[in-house]
Amino acid sequence: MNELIPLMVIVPLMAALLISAFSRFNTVTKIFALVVAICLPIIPLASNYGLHYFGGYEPILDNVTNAVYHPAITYSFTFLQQVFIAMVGLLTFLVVFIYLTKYRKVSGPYLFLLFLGTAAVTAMLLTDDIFHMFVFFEILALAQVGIVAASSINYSYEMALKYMILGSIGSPMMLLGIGFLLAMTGTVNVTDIAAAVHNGLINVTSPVFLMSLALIFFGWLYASGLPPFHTIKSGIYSKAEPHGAALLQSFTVISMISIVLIMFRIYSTLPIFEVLIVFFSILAMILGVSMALTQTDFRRMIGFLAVGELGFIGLGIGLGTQFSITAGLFQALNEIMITALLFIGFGAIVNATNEVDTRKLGGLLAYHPKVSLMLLIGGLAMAGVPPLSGFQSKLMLVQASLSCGFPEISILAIMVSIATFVVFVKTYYSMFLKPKPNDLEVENKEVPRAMIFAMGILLIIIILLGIFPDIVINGISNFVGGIL
Amino acid sequence: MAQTQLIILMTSAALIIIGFYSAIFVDNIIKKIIGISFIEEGVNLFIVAIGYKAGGIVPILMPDMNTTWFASNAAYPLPFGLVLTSIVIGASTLAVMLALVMVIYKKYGTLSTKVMLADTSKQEEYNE
Amino acid sequence: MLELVLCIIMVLSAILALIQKDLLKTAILTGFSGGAMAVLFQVLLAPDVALTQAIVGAAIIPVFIALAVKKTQREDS
Amino acid sequence: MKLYDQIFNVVKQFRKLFSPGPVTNADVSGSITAEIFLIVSLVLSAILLRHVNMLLAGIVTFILAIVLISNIPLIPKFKLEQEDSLEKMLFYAIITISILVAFLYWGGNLV
Repeated sequence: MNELIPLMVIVPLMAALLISAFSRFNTVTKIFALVVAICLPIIPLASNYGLHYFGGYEPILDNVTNAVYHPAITYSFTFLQQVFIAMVGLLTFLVVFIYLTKYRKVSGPYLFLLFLGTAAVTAMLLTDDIFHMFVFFEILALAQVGIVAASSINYSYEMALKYMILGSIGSPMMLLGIGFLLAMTGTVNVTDIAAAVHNGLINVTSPVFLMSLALIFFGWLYASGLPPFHTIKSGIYSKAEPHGAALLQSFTVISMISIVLIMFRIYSTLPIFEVLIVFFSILAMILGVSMALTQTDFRRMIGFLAVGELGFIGLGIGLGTQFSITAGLFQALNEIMITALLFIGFGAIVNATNEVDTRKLGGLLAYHPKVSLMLLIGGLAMAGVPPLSGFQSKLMLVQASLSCGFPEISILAIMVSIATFVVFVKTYYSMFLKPKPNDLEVENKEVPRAMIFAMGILLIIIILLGIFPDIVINGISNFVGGIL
Repeated sequence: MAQTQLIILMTSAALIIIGFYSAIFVDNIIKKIIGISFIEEGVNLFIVAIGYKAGGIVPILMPDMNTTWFASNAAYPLPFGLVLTSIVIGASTLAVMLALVMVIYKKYGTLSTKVMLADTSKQEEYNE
Repeated sequence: MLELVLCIIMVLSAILALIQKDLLKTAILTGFSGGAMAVLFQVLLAPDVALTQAIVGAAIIPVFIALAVKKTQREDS
Repeated sequence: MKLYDQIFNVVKQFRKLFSPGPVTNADVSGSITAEIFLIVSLVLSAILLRHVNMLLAGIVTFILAIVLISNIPLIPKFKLEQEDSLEKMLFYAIITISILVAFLYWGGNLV
């Protein structure tokens, strides 16, 4: 059933176009969006592993040099892609479900943006072609800007414009790096470029190759929101609607790992590559968490926490052994779910009180006990408390850095976990446990059922992965063994 | 004429540097956006210059051409295909940015970046 | 020789566009830069890219900028 | 008593960090935690230099610790540099790309 592989991109893309074209028919749009959203997690689970060549152009074997060339855009679908695409599909389903039940009159353009973003990240994960990835990276940036600008929060347009202006510096730099690689190897297929690098066809110590690393690395920093882009990344999380922010962070995490895996396949022979990744990851952890500690707006605080947690993923990949990369990718999977849970849960609080300042909140435990319990478990999972899934991946990361001979990084990772927990507990205290201020009005006593449902599903997956991590780890470990 | 390629590369470097300069030092938001779009143009020019072949021909295979001669003389067409996509992406990004500027201008009545896109995190929290 | 002239036109019009006080002139000078780039693509053996760039760079982008200037303000103060 | 006064002033300066309104003790304790976390983690990551050179790591860690502790309200300065205005974001982005390119072009083979 390899025909299903391109469908993973085509279905959300076509759905996006159809929804925006026929958004006048409200009920039809709602039903259609829901059906497509249900299909999204099912397609990757039903599909077989394999490769798909667009246009049917099979690889060509050059008899003289015994090298294989890929003339077509290739999609490769393995266990890693399956689990991540299923996860982002599930998240898209939950977000679309929350959106559809929240508003009676749905807006076609907003659903268009959600599906467009999902299609873009799916293509970025699947593709084996570096320029194809760049094109979908730009589409993803446009979709993210649209999701931010569509929210009704103050100053969201300004934040969207800032993100876009920074993006129009970051992505041409990445294109320039791709241009350098193209000039050196004459191809944009990652497998071919990696083969050329590893067979010694191009000089890996030449300044051009190093420059291409620097430029693509800068594009990766922009895509993943590591410093110096951590302020804008947390800003756009805080300016989107909460369910939109839950999807935005999953887009960030997936674009981060898809670009870094491509970079890893090309540049893993250079020692400086791993040094750079570790340096920026440590910087992201320190700056992200220390900024999160001083925030009073809790959406902004979760945004900074999400950026800080990204450092763990980078750390795992930067250490460069099979175990550590597995840990980093598993952490990425966990972070998608946990941060989405936190964004949706705090979104429920915004929905109930219309207030985002922690200093003016308090005593909500009496009003929303279910939400507070789920949020507490989510926060514990983010900080890495057993038996939740965040614990498993962080434990693996600490073990990996110890076995690589970097005990400092282990201590730093544990400290960042503790600081994350402090941030969470501080916010949890001031929102739920502190006595209720007199001027706080709790308007909607009921939290929407869809939000509870979404949080429940995410929570079940978090606990399941925490107890049985081997379901995912073995497959990811095999994948990592393949690219090393 | 390897000189042609050198001139083109220098031009693209100049355009990228103009873009960086305008990103930091130009205050008017529309000019800043135009300046940043010069970065994109410079990169496009660079990628086209990769495919250029001095003394070559346009990479279109006519029926009366010898294939071997064509392969050794035509320019490399893959970068040209990439630039086509990139130009369209750049134009659409520019259009979205200008649209956002128009919306924000209604609120502030000025085009200065220092006023329009200043730090907003302190005002918004307590006054909602 | 042609490419040298075109490159000089491009860089000069880019610099001039950024120092104009009148934003409409900026739009027109951006169009100059885009048009020169289209001819340059033709010189660089890429006629298909040149056609796209001629439409996008010399016509569409200046019109977008001019529209944005019309909706906002013309003077750069 | 000098160090005590300095730390007391730090707590007073935290007030400027927050937007107008009351400053609760949770916020202040969060800021103090951030302050300590920042110093400890920066010093700890400076120790990572020992994989390059042991002596260099010792000197850098020592100097960094002295500089950080003697400048203590660090968080207001850090927060000022990481605010939301476009100018600062663009400035840091362009500084980062310049340093990355220059470092990798001339020193990429040294590591």
